[in-house]
Amino acid sequence: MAEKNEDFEPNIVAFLCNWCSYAGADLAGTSRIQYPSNVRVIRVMCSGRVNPLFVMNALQQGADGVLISGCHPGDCHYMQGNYYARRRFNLMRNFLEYLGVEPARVRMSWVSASEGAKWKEVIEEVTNGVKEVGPMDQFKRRQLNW
Amino acid sequence: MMKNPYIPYEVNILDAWYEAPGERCIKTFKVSFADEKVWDTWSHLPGQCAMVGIPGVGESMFCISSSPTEKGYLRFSIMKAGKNTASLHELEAGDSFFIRGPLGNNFPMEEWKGKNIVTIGGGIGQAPLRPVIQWVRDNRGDYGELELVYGARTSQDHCFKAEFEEINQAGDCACHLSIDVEEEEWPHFVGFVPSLLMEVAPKPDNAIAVTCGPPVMINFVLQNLEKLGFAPEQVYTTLENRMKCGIGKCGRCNVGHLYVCKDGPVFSYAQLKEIPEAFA
Amino acid sequence: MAVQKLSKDKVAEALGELCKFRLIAPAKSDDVVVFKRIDDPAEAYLEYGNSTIPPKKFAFPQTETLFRFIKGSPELTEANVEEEGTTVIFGLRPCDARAMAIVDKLFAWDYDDPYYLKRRELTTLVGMACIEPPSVNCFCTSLGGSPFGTEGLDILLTDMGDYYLVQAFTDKGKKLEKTLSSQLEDGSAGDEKKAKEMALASEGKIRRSIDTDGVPEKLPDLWDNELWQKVSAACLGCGICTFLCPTCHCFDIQDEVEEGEGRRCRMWDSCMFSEYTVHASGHNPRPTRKERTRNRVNHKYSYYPGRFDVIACVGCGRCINLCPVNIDILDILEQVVDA
Amino acid sequence: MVDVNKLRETAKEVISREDVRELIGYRPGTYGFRARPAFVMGPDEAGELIFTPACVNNLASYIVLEEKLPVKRGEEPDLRKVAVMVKGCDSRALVQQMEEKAYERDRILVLGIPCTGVVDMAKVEARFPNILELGEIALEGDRFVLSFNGTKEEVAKEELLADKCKRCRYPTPLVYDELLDSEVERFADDDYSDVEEMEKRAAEDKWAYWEEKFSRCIRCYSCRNVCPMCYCEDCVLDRLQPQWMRRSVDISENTAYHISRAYHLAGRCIQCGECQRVCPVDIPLMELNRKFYKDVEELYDYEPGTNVENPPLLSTFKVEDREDFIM
Repeated sequence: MAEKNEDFEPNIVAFLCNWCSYAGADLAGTSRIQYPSNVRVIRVMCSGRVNPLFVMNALQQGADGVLISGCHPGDCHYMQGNYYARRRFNLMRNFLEYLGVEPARVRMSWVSASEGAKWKEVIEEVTNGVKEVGPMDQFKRRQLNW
Repeated sequence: MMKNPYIPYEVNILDAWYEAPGERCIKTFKVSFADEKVWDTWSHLPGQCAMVGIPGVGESMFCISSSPTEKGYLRFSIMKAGKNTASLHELEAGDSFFIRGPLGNNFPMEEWKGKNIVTIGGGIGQAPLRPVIQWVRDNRGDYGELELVYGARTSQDHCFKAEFEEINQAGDCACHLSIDVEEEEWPHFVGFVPSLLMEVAPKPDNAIAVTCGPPVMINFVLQNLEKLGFAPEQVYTTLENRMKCGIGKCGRCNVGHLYVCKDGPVFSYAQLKEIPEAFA
Repeated sequence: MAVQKLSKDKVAEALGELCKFRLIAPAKSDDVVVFKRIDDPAEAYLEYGNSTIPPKKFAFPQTETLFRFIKGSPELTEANVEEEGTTVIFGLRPCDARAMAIVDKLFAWDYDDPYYLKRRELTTLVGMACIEPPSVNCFCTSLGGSPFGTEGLDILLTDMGDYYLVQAFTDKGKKLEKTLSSQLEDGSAGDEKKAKEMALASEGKIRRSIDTDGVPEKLPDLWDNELWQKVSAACLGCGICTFLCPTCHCFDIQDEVEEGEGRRCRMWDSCMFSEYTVHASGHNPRPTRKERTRNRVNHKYSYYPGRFDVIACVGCGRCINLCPVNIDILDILEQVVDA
Repeated sequence: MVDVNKLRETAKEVISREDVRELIGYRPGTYGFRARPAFVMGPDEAGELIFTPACVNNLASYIVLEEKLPVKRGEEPDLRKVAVMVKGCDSRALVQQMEEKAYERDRILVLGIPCTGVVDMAKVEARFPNILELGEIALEGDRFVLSFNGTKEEVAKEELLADKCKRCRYPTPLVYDELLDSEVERFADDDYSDVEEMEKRAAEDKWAYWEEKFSRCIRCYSCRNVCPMCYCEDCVLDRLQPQWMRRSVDISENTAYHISRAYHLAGRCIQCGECQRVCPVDIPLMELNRKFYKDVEELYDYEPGTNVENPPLLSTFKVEDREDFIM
């Protein structure tokens, strides 16, 4: 495990659904709510669009944590996408934990278009959680033999 | 030759244009080495190939579609098919890419001296035949009659259109063109290339036939050449296969015991007849 | 120079001495024996049958960089194999050394492969004779090898009980002997005589065999034979037989870019994989496992000898031992002989 | 124990049927105790079929492995059935394949083998090394009897039994057209103690464990190819665009490969253990699959390959699914 570093600023990749969470994050921005700048947002049409490969690939490419965020249950623009995502990432999280990848690195949240304040809370929690466990170094693509 | 055969040379694109439109469009690149000194050691012959690519994307094998008699540049005509070719198609004059070569064998132009030559091409298959035609025209005295048979699906899909016109006007070569389906104002043959070949009916005496095109076309062309009396030793074609190293090491491009990259791409029909895998 | 011997008490010391080079020796993790870089003599596991993965990867790594580049810049930086330094592969079996000698021919054919050849130049091979055939499926003697074979080796060690007999055959081997001069002692002529007897005895214990006479010439005639459908029916299309083969050398070349820095690298590939021959158009000249199996056998037993005068198989038996569905190269060859 | 004569007679009758193209079973291997898959195309070939505890292969893989080549012009597609011999665990692969609509039930003819357990061939060969002549393994009561070179050896069943059999819940096939022996009652159960033990370890220990295992991987893809549930025509591993996993072999790509492989089997793995059996470098792949297996059972009360009517786990959901992990 990496040494804890007080100055460590993690890279967090967030996959946000277009209809709720992205709008929620947008609202946080337009409302001038201050939240940690560690997060890099990738907008997807639905949390159900997020393939577990995306998460794995993000961790390989240098993300220290990944957040998947969608609409609250029942609010999915496509009726059911977030329910599928929920099953998928419950398993994914448990499995990564089983391999020794801390669960703090893969998080999921429901953030609606009106929850700018919740977005801030989520990001703070994710960022602090990842800071706690330090840089992701298990299977980041290393440049050892390059 | 290259010191390390895996390290490519950078080439600058002098000019680039589309030969044919569509999903599988064909683009021709006229290039010259970024390092002028490479020209001092570079020599290729009609039929030879090069690995063409962009570091970070990959590389694929293409024939050099210019004759060595055309000085100061190389030409590549590339059809968009996969990841690498799609990236190459994004390049324009002033950009650069990388090539490794020349690789493979060549048409035995020396041996063919004094003979009549007929080239039979289809679609992008004209690319390896173009240097043969160019070579013969530039060494006109060394060869007999030159006849050119070429077809593509539509007149739009014809590669090297302008050059055919120029050849026709120059009159040093008979140029027979075809398209697969009837079009308005098409003055030439309508039908498939093998049928056009029978129409043209070149004489086998003291002649060499060179063909390249889609596998189905090649199959029928070979049959028809036999009907016209061409012996397998008089017929040449070029093969293609998936390639990676281009120098006979990586193993994947073999047809039977022959490596297409090293022993080919040019083969006589006599050689290929012995190898069932050649037509797989 | 008289023949030398290495007392077993001094093996650790000798290995310690060799650690100043890049020392590769068999090591065990779980029940799997593989060759790996050794920094501590205690890691070496010399009482082994044969390694699961052949040591070919130290001349021909599974993944290796050909050159590096910065995306968008025309500068290409050739990978420097020299940096890997002098390498000693210690304790490899004679079949695996012979396999390297066979693969050398391909990499030095026509175009020199600078990476492979440089690595081979830097590598000294210290073999370990097989007192007992390591596997029931060994058949090296059918292909011109021997449990005590020296082809490709610089030094051969023979376990004589309390000590190893050390025989050096090449300049590289003799040079290495000098490095170990404080660990080696003079052996006797009797040792060599005894080793010869042991070699005969070990050869006698090889239980599987095939007469390969005429096979290279016969294979092309069997192109359309129904045997290919039969022997490939059970094939899963995995890469075990090729990746674990000491003479298989096919590779893929791919570009990788990470944060703007890139490399072109090559990695082992297998002719048994379906995408191995797929054209960009989607056409696959070897569409099923039948064509792929046929190509594998032909490549080893017909194409390779046709070009390099030697069959690209050394009879190590790995492909037989580890094939998940018991496809047995000797079974195939018997069908070829009988066809 | 399956009576070999009955097995061969049934096979002979089945392959003689007009609507059966081939029959996939087992035959003796080429050396020692090995058995291998047999592809019987006609009644005269049925005589070599066997079933013994050495018949470890899961033949359900072959149903989905066959390449689908375009039918040649002028030819009709061959729609005859494929008959396949399956043990209890193997039958679950068929169930799962059909649950996923890989093919219709009437495309296959299932010869079910009630199974009392197969051997772990690695354990057999470690115990009896260097056997070249064909040997036989039979189960008599709680002992395996191994006959070879004119001698017989008995070994306690427990010692040579494959690990998967020690946890087997379905010894009798769950789907069959003909059953080749009387049903076998469940003789084992799964308590997931191995998975739980791993779960309890510290994150660092877990990763150290897996890093060592994954770093051995040579990416021969045998675990993928042998798997009866890995039958995508266009595998994500073979794709160059987008290329999710690179072909270079290092700890990052190897881990990515093993995550993807195991995840693709979440709610699909039927515990036949073939992946782990074939791994040439002994990576304990079942430990990965079993984590999913356990979670899927605990979280969603779902057991793959047990009911053709079940919708595949990840293409369905319940509104009340657990979400205590969601912020």
